[in-house]
Amino acid sequence: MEANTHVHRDDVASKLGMWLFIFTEILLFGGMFIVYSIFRYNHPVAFHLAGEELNDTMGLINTIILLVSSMTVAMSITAMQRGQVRRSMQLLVITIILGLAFLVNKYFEWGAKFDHHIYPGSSFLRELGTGDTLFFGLYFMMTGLHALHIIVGLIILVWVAFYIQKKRTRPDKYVFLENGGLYWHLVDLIWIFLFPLFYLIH
Amino acid sequence: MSETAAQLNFFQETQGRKGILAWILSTDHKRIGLMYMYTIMVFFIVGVLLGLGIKMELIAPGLTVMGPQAYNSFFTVHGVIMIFVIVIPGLPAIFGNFFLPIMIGAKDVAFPKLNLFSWYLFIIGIITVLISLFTFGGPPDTGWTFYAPYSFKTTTNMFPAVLGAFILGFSSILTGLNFITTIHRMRAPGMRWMKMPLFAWSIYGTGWIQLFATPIVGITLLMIIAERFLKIGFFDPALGGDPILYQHLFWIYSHPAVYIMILPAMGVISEIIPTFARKGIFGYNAVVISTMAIAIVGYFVWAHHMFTSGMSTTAQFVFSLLTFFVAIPSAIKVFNWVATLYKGSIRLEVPLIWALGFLFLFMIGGFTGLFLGAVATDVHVHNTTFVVAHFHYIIFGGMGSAFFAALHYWLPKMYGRMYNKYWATVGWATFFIGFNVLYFPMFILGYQGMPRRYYDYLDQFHGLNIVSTLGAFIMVAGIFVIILNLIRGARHGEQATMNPWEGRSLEWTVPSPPPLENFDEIPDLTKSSAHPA
Amino acid sequence: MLSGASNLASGVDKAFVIIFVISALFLVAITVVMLYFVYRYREKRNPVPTEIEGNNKLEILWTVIPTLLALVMFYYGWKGWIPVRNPPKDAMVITSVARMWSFTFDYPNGKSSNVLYIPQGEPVKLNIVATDILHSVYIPAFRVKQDAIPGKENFLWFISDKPGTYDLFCTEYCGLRHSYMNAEVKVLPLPEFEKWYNDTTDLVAAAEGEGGVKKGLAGARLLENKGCIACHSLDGTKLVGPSFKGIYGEPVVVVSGGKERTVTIDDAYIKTSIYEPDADVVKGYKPGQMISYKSELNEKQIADIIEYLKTLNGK
Amino acid sequence: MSEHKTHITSYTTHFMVLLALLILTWATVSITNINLGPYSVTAALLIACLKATLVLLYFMHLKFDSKILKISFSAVMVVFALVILLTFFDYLFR
Ligand code: HEA
Ligand code: HEA
Ligand code: HEC
Ligand code: CUA
Ligand SMILES: [Cu+2]
Repeated sequence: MEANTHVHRDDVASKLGMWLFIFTEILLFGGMFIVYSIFRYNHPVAFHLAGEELNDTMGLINTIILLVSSMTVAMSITAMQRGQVRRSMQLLVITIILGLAFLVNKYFEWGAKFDHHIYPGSSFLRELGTGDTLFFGLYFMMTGLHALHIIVGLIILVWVAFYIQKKRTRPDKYVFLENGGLYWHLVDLIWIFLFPLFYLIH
Repeated sequence: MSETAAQLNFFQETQGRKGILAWILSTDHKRIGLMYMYTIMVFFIVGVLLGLGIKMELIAPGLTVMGPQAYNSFFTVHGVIMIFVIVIPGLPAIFGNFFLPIMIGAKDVAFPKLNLFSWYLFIIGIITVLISLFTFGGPPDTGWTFYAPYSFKTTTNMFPAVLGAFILGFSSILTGLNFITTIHRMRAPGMRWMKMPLFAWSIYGTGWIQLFATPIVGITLLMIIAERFLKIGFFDPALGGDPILYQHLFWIYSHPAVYIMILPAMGVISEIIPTFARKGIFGYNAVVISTMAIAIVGYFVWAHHMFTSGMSTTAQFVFSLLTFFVAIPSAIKVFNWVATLYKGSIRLEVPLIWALGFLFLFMIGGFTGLFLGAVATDVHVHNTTFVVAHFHYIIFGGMGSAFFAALHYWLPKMYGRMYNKYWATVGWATFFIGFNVLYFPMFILGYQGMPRRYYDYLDQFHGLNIVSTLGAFIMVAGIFVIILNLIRGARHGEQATMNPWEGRSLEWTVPSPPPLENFDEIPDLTKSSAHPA
Repeated sequence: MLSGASNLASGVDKAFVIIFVISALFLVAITVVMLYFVYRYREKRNPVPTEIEGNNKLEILWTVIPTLLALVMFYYGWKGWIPVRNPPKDAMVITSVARMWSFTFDYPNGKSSNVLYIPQGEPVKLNIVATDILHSVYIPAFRVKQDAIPGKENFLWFISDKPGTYDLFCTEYCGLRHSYMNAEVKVLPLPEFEKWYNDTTDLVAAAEGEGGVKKGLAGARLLENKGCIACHSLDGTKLVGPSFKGIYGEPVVVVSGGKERTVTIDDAYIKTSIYEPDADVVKGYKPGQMISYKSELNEKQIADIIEYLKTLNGK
Repeated sequence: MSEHKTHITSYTTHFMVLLALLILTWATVSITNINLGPYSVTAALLIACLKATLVLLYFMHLKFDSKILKISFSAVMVVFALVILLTFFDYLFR
C-alpha cells in the first residue's frame, strides 16, 4: 500500500502558524498585564515603594543581554539566508549562551530576594502590606513565567542548532530557524515591557 | 458520476498500521475527526447521566438521591465536562477536522502532526480532569466558573480539574491555529474567500476567537493554581486581592467561548438549509459578515455576567449596550436562513427538521439572552434557573441540535451508509418535546426566584420541578433512540450514494466515505461559477 | 407570576414586559413564516427552486429594525436600573453580614437579627458585606440582588409598601450549604416595626449577662445571630461541624498540626476553637470549613456563648 | 498565491537596530530616574512600545512580511487595548 507520500511543504504556512502561536503567547502575558495594571491602579504608593526594592542594575544587565541575543539570532537567520552556515551556527550558539547568562543572572536576583524573606506567601511580605504582597506576587509570577519561556526558547534553539548540524536546516530550508528566532524575539518583546514596569517606574 | 469503486476509502487505507494503531498514529484529518467524535460521545453520555442525576435530586425538596456535597460535585463536573470537553471542541474538532479540508479542496490540514498532537492533548486534559474525581479531596465542587475565593478555599481536589481545563484550552488553541492556517494557505485554486462554504467561514471565525480568548483563561487558571499553592493573593481579599478581577478574567474568555460553541453550529445550519431548499443561501455576504461580526463584538461583552458583582455603573451601562449589539448579527443570520426557504423546493429530510428545530430553540435561547442583557431584568434573574434555562436552550437546543443536524447530514458521507429516517424523526420529536418540557419550566422558576446551584429548595418551587424532571426523562429517551439509530446506520445501514442530498459543496464530489487524501487531483474552481453553498 | 413588593419592582417588570412582548412577537412571526415556507415551497408543490442571491434593501431593513428594537430594550432595561443605584439620603442603614452559611442584619441601634425586619413605606439601605467568600443577597419579591464580596462593601436599597413575609436567598454559590443560606424578610407596619426595634430585651441581656434574664440567653442569641447554628446543631445532629449538645467539659479527640490528641472542652479550648478554628481540628472534620471569628466576637461574647453551652449539658 | 522573494536583512541593519534599542534603554533608565511624577509611567511605556516596534519590524521581520501578518498583529494589539480599556471602565468609575 502506498504510504502517505504526499509531503506538503509550505514555509509561509509554517511561519503563519508560528505567528498565530505568538499571538496567543502575547495574550497569555496580556492577562497578567491586565492584572498588573489594575493592581497598580489600586495600590499606586505600595507599587512605587516596592519597585525600589528591585535591583535596577540586575534588570538592566538582563535587558542588554536579551537585546543583544535578539540581534544575534536575527543575524543568524541572515547568515543562513546568505548560505553562511558556519557563521549562522556560531551566532546561534552565542544566542544560547546569552540566554543561559540571563537565567544565571535571574537565579542570583531571585536568590537575593529569597534571602530577604521575599517570596510568595512569606509572612514578611504579608507584614509589609497588601500592596507589596501583590507587587511581589506579580513580580514572581510574571518574571517566573518569562523565565519559563526563556527555558523553552533555549530548548528550541538547541534543537535548531542540532538540525543545522544534521543539515536538516540549511540555506534552502530554514523556516525552523526562523520560527525559533521568532519565539526568541517574543521573549525579548515581553521583557521590554517587564523591565520598566517592575524595575524602573518608581 | 461514479467510477470510484476501485479506490480504497480512508477506513480501508490503514497505511500499514494495524488495529488501534491505525487510528492513534494516523495524521489523517478524517480519522482524527472521528477519534474526537468517539471520545466526545463517550463523555457526552457521562455528562448527560450527571445532568439526569441533577434532575433526579431536584424532583423533590430535601434529600432524594444524593447529599449536598455530591450534588455540588455533580453540577460542577457536569458543567466542566459539557463546556470544556464537549461543546467547545465539539463541532470544530469533529466536523471541522473531517470536512474543512474537503470543503476547501485540500488534502489535509496545514499541520497534520500538530493536529494529532492536539487530540493527544485533549485526551491528556480529559484524563487530568478525571483524576480530580478520584483523588484526595474528591471531585471539585466550585461550579464550572471556579469563582475565587471559594475555588482556593474548598478542600476538594481543584487542582487537577483546573489543570485539565488549562490543557484542554491549549488543545483548542492549537486546533484553531491549524484551521486558520489551513484556510489561508490551502484553499484550492479558484476557491476565493467569498466563494468559501459558510461552514468553513464559521470555522475561520471560531479559530480566531479560540486564539484570542483562550490564552486569557489559560493564564487565569494558572493564577488560580498559583493562588492555591503559593498564596500569591491576586484574588484573595485577605491578602489584598480582588475577587471581581477574577470574574473579569474568567469571563473575558468564557463569554467569547460561548461563541466558539455557537458559530460552527450556525455554520452547519447555513450549509443544511440551502441544501434542502435546493438553492443558494440568501445574502451570502451578509451571513459571512455577521459571522465575523459575532466573533469580534462577542469579545467585548463579557461583564454582562457580572452585573450584580458591584462593578461600576459606567461599566454596567457599556456592557449592557454592547450585549444588545451582539444580538444583531445573530438576528441577521436568522432572517437570512428563513429567507433562504422562500421559493425553494424544499425536501423535509431529517437534517432539515433538526435545522428548523435549531432555529426555534435558538431563538428562545437568544431572546432570553436579551432579558439577561438588560441590567434591570438581569439583576432579578441572575443566578436563578432562568439563566440555566437560557444557556441550555441556546447550547443544547442550539448547538446540540446543530450537532445532530450535522450528524444526520454528513453521516452518509463519513460512513457511506444511511440511517433509518423513520426512527430518526421519532427520535427528534421525542427530543424536542422532552427538551421543552425540561427547560421551559426553568424560565418560570427562575422568574419566581429559584436560585441555581441549589441542592434544596422551598416548597413553592416543587410543582414545576417535577414537570422539568419528567421532561428530562423524555428527552434522554429521545437521545437514546437517535444515537442508537445513528450507530446502527453507520454500521449496517444501506449504502449511501456519493451525493444523497444533492449538496453543492466539494465534500459531495468525493466518494462516500472519502479516500485517504480526499481528492486524486486538487479541484480547480477557477472557471466554475458555482454559487457558494 | 409573583407580584413585586417594592418600589423598584415596577421598573424591572416594565422592562421585562417590553422585552417579552418584542421577543414573543418575533418568535411567533418567524416560526410561522418559517413553517409556512416549508409547507408552501415543499418539493411536491414547487419542484423548481428560484435562485435568489439576496436583496440589499431587505438586508438593511432587517439590520436596522432589530437594532432599533434592541436599543429600545436596552433603554428600558437601563431605566429600570437607575433608581436601584440611587438610594435616598435619609434611608435607614442596615448592615447585612453574609458568611458561610447565614446572614446577620445589624441595625443602627446595635440590634442584630437573622430576620430582616423592615418598616413599611420607609426607605431602607442594606450595606452588604461578606466575611469569608462570595455570597449574595436576593429578595425576589423586591426584584433586587447584590453580591456580597469580602473586602468590599456593596449596597441595595428599597421601599416596601406591602407588609408580609418574603424570602431572601443567597444566590452566589458558596459551597456545601449554599441552598440553605436563606432568610426571611418581614415587612412590618411602622408601629409594629418600632415596637420590635425598640425592644432591646436581648441587648440588655447581652449587656447584663445572667442578670435577671434567663441564663445563657445572650449566648443563645449570639449563636443564632452569628450563624453558628448553620453548622452546629443544638440537638446532637451532625451538620458541617460537631453538635454543641452536651460537649462542655467532655473530652474530644482533635488533630493539631497533624497529630492526634485528646483534650477536654473547657473555656480556653472553646476560645481557640473560635479564634483559630484550624489550630485544633476535631477528628473526622475538615480544617478550613470554619473561619476565625476573631473580628466578630469579643471575649465577653465568647464567655456568653460558653455560658450557654453549659446549659446544653445535663438536661 | 504568489510568494514574493524573501527579503534578507543585512548585518548592518541588525546592528543599527540594536544600537537604537540600547539607546532607548538608556533613555528609559534616565527618564525614570528624574522624577516626572505620573508621566514617568507614560514615558517609560511609550519608549517600551517604540522598542517593541523596532524588534517587531526588523528583528521579527514584520516589515517585510505579508499583509495578513501585519493586519492580524495589529488586531491582537487593538483587541488587547480594548480589553484593558473596558476593564478599566469598571475600576475607574467604582
Ligand atoms: C452557545 C452559547 C451561548 C450563546 C450563543 C449565548 C448568547 C447570548 N447570551 Fe448567553 N450564556 C451562555 C451561553 C450562550 N449565550 C451561558 C453558558 C451562560 C451562563 C454561564 C454561567 O453563568 O454558568 C450565559 C449567560 C448569559 C448572561 C449572563 C446571565 C447572568 O448570569 O446573569 C447574559 C447576559 O447578558 C447572556 C446574554 C446572551 C445574549 C444577549 C446572547 C446573544 O448572542 C443571543 C442573540 C440571539 C438572538 C437575539 C435571537 C435571534 C434574533 C432574532 C430572531 C431577531 C430579533 C432580534 C432582536 C429584535 C434583537 N447570556
Ligand atoms: C453542553 C453543555 C451541557 C449539556 C449538554 C447539559 C445537559 C444537561 N443539563 Fe446541564 N449544565 C451545563 C451544561 C450542559 N448541560 C452547565 C455549563 C451548567 C452549569 C454548571 C454550574 O452551575 O457550574 C449546567 C447546569 C445544569 C443544571 C443546574 C444545576 C444547578 O444550578 O443546580 C441542571 C438542572 O437541571 C442541568 C440539567 C441538565 C440535563 C438534564 C442535561 C441532559 O440530560 C441533557 C441531555 C442532552 C441534550 C439536551 C442534547 C444536547 C446535545 C449536545 C450538546 C450535542 C452533543 C455533542 C456531541 C455528542 C459531540 N444542567
Ligand atoms: C462554616 C461552618 C461553621 C460555622 C459557621 C461555625 N463553625 Fe464551629 N466548627 C465547624 C467545623 C467544621 C468544626 C470542626 C473542625 C474544627 O475544629 O475546626 C467546628 C468546630 C467548632 C468548635 C469545637 C467543637 C468541638 O466539638 O470540639 C467550637 C467550640 C465551635 N466550632 C464554635 C463555633 C462558634 C461559636 C461559631 C459561631 C460564632 C461557629 N463555630 C461557626 C464549622 C463551623
Ligand atoms: Cu452564601 Cu450561597
Ligand atoms: Cu456571556
